[in-house]
Amino acid sequence: MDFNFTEEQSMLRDTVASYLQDNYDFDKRRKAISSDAGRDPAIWSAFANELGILGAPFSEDLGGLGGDAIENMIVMEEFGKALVVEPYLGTVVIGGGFLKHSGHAGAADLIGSIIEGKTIFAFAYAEPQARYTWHDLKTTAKKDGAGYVINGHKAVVVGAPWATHLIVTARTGGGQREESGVSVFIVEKNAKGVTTRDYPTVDGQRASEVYFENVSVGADALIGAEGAALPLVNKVIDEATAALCAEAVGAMRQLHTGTLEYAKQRKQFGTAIANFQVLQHRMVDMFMNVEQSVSMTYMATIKVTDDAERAKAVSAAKVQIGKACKFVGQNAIQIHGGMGMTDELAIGHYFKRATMIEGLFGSVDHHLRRYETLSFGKAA
Amino acid sequence: MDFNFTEEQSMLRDTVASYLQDNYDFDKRRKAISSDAGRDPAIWSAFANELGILGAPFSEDLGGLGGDAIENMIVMEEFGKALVVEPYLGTVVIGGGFLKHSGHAGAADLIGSIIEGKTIFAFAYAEPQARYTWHDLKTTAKKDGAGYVINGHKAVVVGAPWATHLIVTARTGGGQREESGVSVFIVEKNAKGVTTRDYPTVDGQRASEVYFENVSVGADALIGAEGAALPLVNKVIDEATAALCAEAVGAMRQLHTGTLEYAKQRKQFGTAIANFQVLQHRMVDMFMNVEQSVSMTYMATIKVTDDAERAKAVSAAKVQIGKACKFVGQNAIQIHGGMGMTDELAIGHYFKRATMIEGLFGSVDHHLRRYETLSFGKAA
Amino acid sequence: MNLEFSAEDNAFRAEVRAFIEQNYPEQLRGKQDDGDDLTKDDYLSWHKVLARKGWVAPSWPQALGGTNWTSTQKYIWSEELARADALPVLPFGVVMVAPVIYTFGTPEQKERFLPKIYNGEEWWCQGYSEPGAGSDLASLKTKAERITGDDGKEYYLVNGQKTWTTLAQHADWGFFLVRTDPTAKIQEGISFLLIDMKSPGIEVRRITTLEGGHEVNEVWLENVKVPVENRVFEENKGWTCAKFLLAHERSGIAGVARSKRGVEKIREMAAVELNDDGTPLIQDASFKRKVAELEIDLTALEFTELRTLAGEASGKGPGPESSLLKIKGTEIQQRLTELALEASGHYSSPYLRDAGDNARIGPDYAVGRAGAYFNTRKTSIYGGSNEIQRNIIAKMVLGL
Amino acid sequence: MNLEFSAEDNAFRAEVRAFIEQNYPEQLRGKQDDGDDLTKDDYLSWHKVLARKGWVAPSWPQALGGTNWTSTQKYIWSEELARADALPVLPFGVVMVAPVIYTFGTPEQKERFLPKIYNGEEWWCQGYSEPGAGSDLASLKTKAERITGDDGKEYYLVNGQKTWTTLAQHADWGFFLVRTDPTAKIQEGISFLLIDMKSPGIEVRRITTLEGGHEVNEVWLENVKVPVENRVFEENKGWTCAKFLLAHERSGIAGVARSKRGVEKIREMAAVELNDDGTPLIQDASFKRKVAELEIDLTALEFTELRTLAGEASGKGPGPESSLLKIKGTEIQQRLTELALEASGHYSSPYLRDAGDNARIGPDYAVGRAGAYFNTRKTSIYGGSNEIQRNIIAKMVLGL
Repeated sequence: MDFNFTEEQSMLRDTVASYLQDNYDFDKRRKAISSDAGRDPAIWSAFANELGILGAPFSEDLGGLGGDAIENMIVMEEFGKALVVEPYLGTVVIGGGFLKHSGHAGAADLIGSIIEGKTIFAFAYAEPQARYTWHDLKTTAKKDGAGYVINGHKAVVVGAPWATHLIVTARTGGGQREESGVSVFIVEKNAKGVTTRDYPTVDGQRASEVYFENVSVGADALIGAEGAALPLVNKVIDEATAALCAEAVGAMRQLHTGTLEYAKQRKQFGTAIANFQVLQHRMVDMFMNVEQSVSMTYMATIKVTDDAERAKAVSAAKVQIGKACKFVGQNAIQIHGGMGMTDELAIGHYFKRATMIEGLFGSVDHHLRRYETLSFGKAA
Repeated sequence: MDFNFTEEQSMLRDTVASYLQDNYDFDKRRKAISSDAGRDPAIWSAFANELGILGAPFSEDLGGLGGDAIENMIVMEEFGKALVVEPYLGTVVIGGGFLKHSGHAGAADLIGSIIEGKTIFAFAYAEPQARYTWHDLKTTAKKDGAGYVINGHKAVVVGAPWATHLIVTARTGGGQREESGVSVFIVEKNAKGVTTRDYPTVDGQRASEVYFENVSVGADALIGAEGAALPLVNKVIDEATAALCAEAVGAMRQLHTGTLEYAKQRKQFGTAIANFQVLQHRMVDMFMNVEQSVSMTYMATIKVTDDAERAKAVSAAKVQIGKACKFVGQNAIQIHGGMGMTDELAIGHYFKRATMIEGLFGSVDHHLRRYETLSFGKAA
Repeated sequence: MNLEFSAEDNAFRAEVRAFIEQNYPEQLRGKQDDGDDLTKDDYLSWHKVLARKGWVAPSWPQALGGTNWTSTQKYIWSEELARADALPVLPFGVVMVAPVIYTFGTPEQKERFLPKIYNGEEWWCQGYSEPGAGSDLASLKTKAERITGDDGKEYYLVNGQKTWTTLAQHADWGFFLVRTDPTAKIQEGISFLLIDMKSPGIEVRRITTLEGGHEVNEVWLENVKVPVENRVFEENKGWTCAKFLLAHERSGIAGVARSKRGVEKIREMAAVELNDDGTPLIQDASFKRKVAELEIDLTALEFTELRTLAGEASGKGPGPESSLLKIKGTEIQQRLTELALEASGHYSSPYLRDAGDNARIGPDYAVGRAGAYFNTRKTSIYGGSNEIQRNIIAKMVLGL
Repeated sequence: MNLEFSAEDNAFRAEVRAFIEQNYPEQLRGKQDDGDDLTKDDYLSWHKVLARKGWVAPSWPQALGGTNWTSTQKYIWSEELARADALPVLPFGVVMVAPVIYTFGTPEQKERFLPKIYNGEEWWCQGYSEPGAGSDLASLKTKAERITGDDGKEYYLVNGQKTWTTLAQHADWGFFLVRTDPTAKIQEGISFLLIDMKSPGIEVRRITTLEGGHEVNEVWLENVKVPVENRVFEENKGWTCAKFLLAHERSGIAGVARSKRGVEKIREMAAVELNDDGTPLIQDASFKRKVAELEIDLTALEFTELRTLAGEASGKGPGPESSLLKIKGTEIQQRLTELALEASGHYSSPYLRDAGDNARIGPDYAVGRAGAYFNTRKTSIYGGSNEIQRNIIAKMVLGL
């Protein structure tokens, strides 16, 4: 057993951290998210060209850094610390994940384009009627000659306003909640028949409702096996969830240290509020939540590459992270008092992101249920 | 709406409280429960003859004080404060309850005998295979001429070693978990074929496993309708549960005030531990738990006489009381530190009783499930 | 002990319910549902309906416009308001400053201010909190010096800063705690002033809260001249008014009626939102359990409040026990918003505040749930944080 | 990062598992299952088996009998002990006093004491806590004065009282913290003495705990003469030994392996105990949820412990982070006993402690569950209460 980072991994962490410190402070982020675009494309460009981190989890033959889930974890934790809204999760982790695992003929080219910062993916998986069952799909892809015609409505597609390509789950067969019949497609966002309704999200991201109306795609749009792609979808979402846990760890570290700092300087009743034992113990409990979350994120990241252990490990981690996001977030606000309630301080923005992470890719209850099925079997 | 006690009710409380203070302190109780008998029959005698409280919930025609559930609540709360092990719950609340509600021909005589302190009941309802479903019964009562023959094994019959009479649930028809076919019988404990295995319980009571082997009883042993007594059983157990909540309130008050007193005098790091803010807030949370429990006990006691509201009210109260028993009990021990772990101090004995009350007549989970069925309907 | 409502009570409930149904302003509803900021006119539309009916200030002395309702009727009134999702009347005028004025004020003050509070002609805000003071109210620094004006009249010259001033952007008047004797002990030397918000030297600056709303403000006061006759009660005795105000209107602090309605709304939304397996979320064992536990805790709170009210009715003043109501009440309010957020699923995320009715994304019940969750975090902070409330119980009730 | 066990590790696991299976004393099992008090011989039977095998003191220096296992092997060892429900070796001799003796002791002390600790010939107890001191260890009052005996030798004359002394009723020797300089500051002036428990003037008084067991004692010392050569390390420097001992053997403080076995047991009992509807309790949504949450929390604790061990291996000492392991470890142990008690239903109630195997009432899995629950409350109290552990983290880790 070994919990140490390699030298390359430590360097990756330092590179990302120091770049963000210099180029992505709270004010710069605020400016980026309140701009029309909702982000700062120059940052993405720097990720590709200056830092080279968009290749972190790709093999060296493909032009990547030769890493994997651990490298995603490292990048995402730093992004969590800086509340980065850039579409690394959708593009590198999810888009890259589908390309890596699917053996798609165009994978090498598209990965190359991801690494260069040219291709940006958004993952259109959720639907209005569905909750956290990834195969609850009304979107259809009907065979049409060699290609397919896609129709449907995808909900809250994070990063879609910025995407060049969408990854879309759709039914090529089966009923609305059947496990079989699920296929995955790459669709260019400017394809005919794709329309979007864009909006900001409460945590400073941008998302879209995406509508597909008779969108024709070629046979090469299919990634993974036709009608049998659910295992692939689950695998990539598990990888994304592990990466999201790392982002949460980064955000929670800031929530915790920000609260410590505030409590040490904020005076009430003639003394720093950090001297009140009740708040001290609360901050200890926050600390323990963060540490346990770090442990579970390591655990899930190590196991996510092992298909036998992946699902249970990721669900366990997401349960821990979901609970911790709530506890650490709520108490960060509480200890900040009125100041925590303002839009002006960073702390509230970390809280909002942590809150949204609670539900993303499945709530605590969803992952507990999934964990139970894996640990106890289906109920009689 | 009105939450005041009548003058008679206040007097009843004062009478019981002052008698117990003078005659049932912790050392006297310890002597009683560690005696062979496990109780002090002179106390019971005094309840009947000096205090007259065994008639508290019976009408004046029957020789009682004309009270009802509120009077039981008052007595039981005081019993909880003094950790009284005398069989008021089994005899007056449960035995008396069955007699009052059943219209049994011998009810007046038996109630008279309860009031005089001569008849003591124990309630044989639980069975080894069953949890908190009162109609999960393997004990059978077969029609035999005018009477019945009873066979079966009743589990953990609290107060059985002291009882003159048992109230026994048994099947006169139906399958093991059917709602119909449940009947209730009064069986003299010295009836032929009744054997018991007596033992102490962890909370200072005495109980028995009770075995019925071809026990013949007359037709007059039946209380309530043959084969249709489940509603009666549920009603009496709800009344008993409300009374038990009151006992829990009494015990929790002592756990709370005992902890306050201890914390004020116990010094550590040069100061009374009551000065540590973390312990102060813990004791505040204990206080709030006690107050919420008082409220719910009032609520359930008022509503227990209303058959439309009874079940939901009692289950809600038992949920609150079960959770509060755990929180208040555990923290009383924690704040007492090592001293709380000793058999020598009263606090541990209150904790043990409170812990057993958590599970008696149904755990928190059981009552939540029952509450849910009543509030949300059966799950699809 | 009994819990019965009398026939009169039930008739009163029917009357109240019908009145609200027939008179509640339609345009308010939509904005409330979206979680958008309300305008001044939005608030006042309902206030004025109630004023015309004579129900805007039930607790005032009858001679001044109070309704002389029994405590059971007041209880029914608050239940019916909640049931109808009707806005409560804003408290700053009617519930807060008015009782101080009619209890401690001069005849001139009563005549000048009370009718306009009643009719909604003048909007009030509360100038209590200061930056850096938080829950430690008495440490306030805003100072008021006595001066003689050019007109020969006596004034206070007020300088300082208040914060968390709710809806001050709409206010005509504010009631302020200011320090008139800087040498006195911390709770002494404070006076209670009524200040015209249009006075020169007053600046109201928006504070945007977490969820994007404009509910609170900073109020800066620079050489604001306040006529001495706008002081209520004696100079340096303002803390008496402040304490009176804190203790005065505690009923409703638990928010039971609103939270009961909140539980209903959760049940409504969870009956429509589908779970992972396509069945209604409310049938999910875990979600249902959370709602059931919340209902039970709310029942406990309700009966604790009823016991407190009964105690008050029989002469015991609202004591520090009300801290329990505040703690438990706000915890429940927060849990309600947590459950609503959880139930909203993906559609908790779109941010379309103040974008109007056409900008809704996702099901109606999910709109604004995240904002409500973020905003409701304040309830355990304001009015004395829940930690302060526990300190109060520890000290005043447990003698620690 | 990786979590793989090597082939050698797996072979070691197999060897350990087989050894325990073949050598664990049968008569211990029954008593453990009933929750009865164990006799001295019960404890020693297993200790002696391990001593003969050479596995009784894995962490000692190899020259003295240690096994030189890697930290992974130690981890496997503790997992396998837990898996087999085997008693751990009592810590007082092997894990606590022995490292102090071989680190700070004289050659004579090492020779005199270590072999008998290893072989189980001498039983040790720990004389640390005092009445009124609790978690505030350094405030101890037991005093030791230097005297010259009638035999002309130097002695300490020890007077005072210790409490919560675990299994002192069996002890041949005790290690005691005593105050040798009453004028020094609180953590100074303390010495570390080895005291023969058969010395005149020592009285061991039983403390019966909540669940009825005899595990702890008071130890009264009245004019107990202790030869000066039984002091370890310098006079007045005993706190150094105490701190060393506290920090020394932190691995296992989280009790992960035992708790994993505890979860298995809960799952086993809940597969047999039937729920209200006659299905196994483990299928109850709420019970299953509690077990699942416990498993997940235990996994988090396990990986936090592994991270800590990794940190230690790479040179970081076991720091105040171990307080986290203590807090979370004991919370989980307590939750396990809560769930076992809950699963036991009616049959949690019979009290048949020490009544022998024939006195069982109800299903085997319910026997002793209430006692275990009551007894396990101690884990958040002893070894520095969990409140003290939070104070330590606040101060040492968070800098508060």
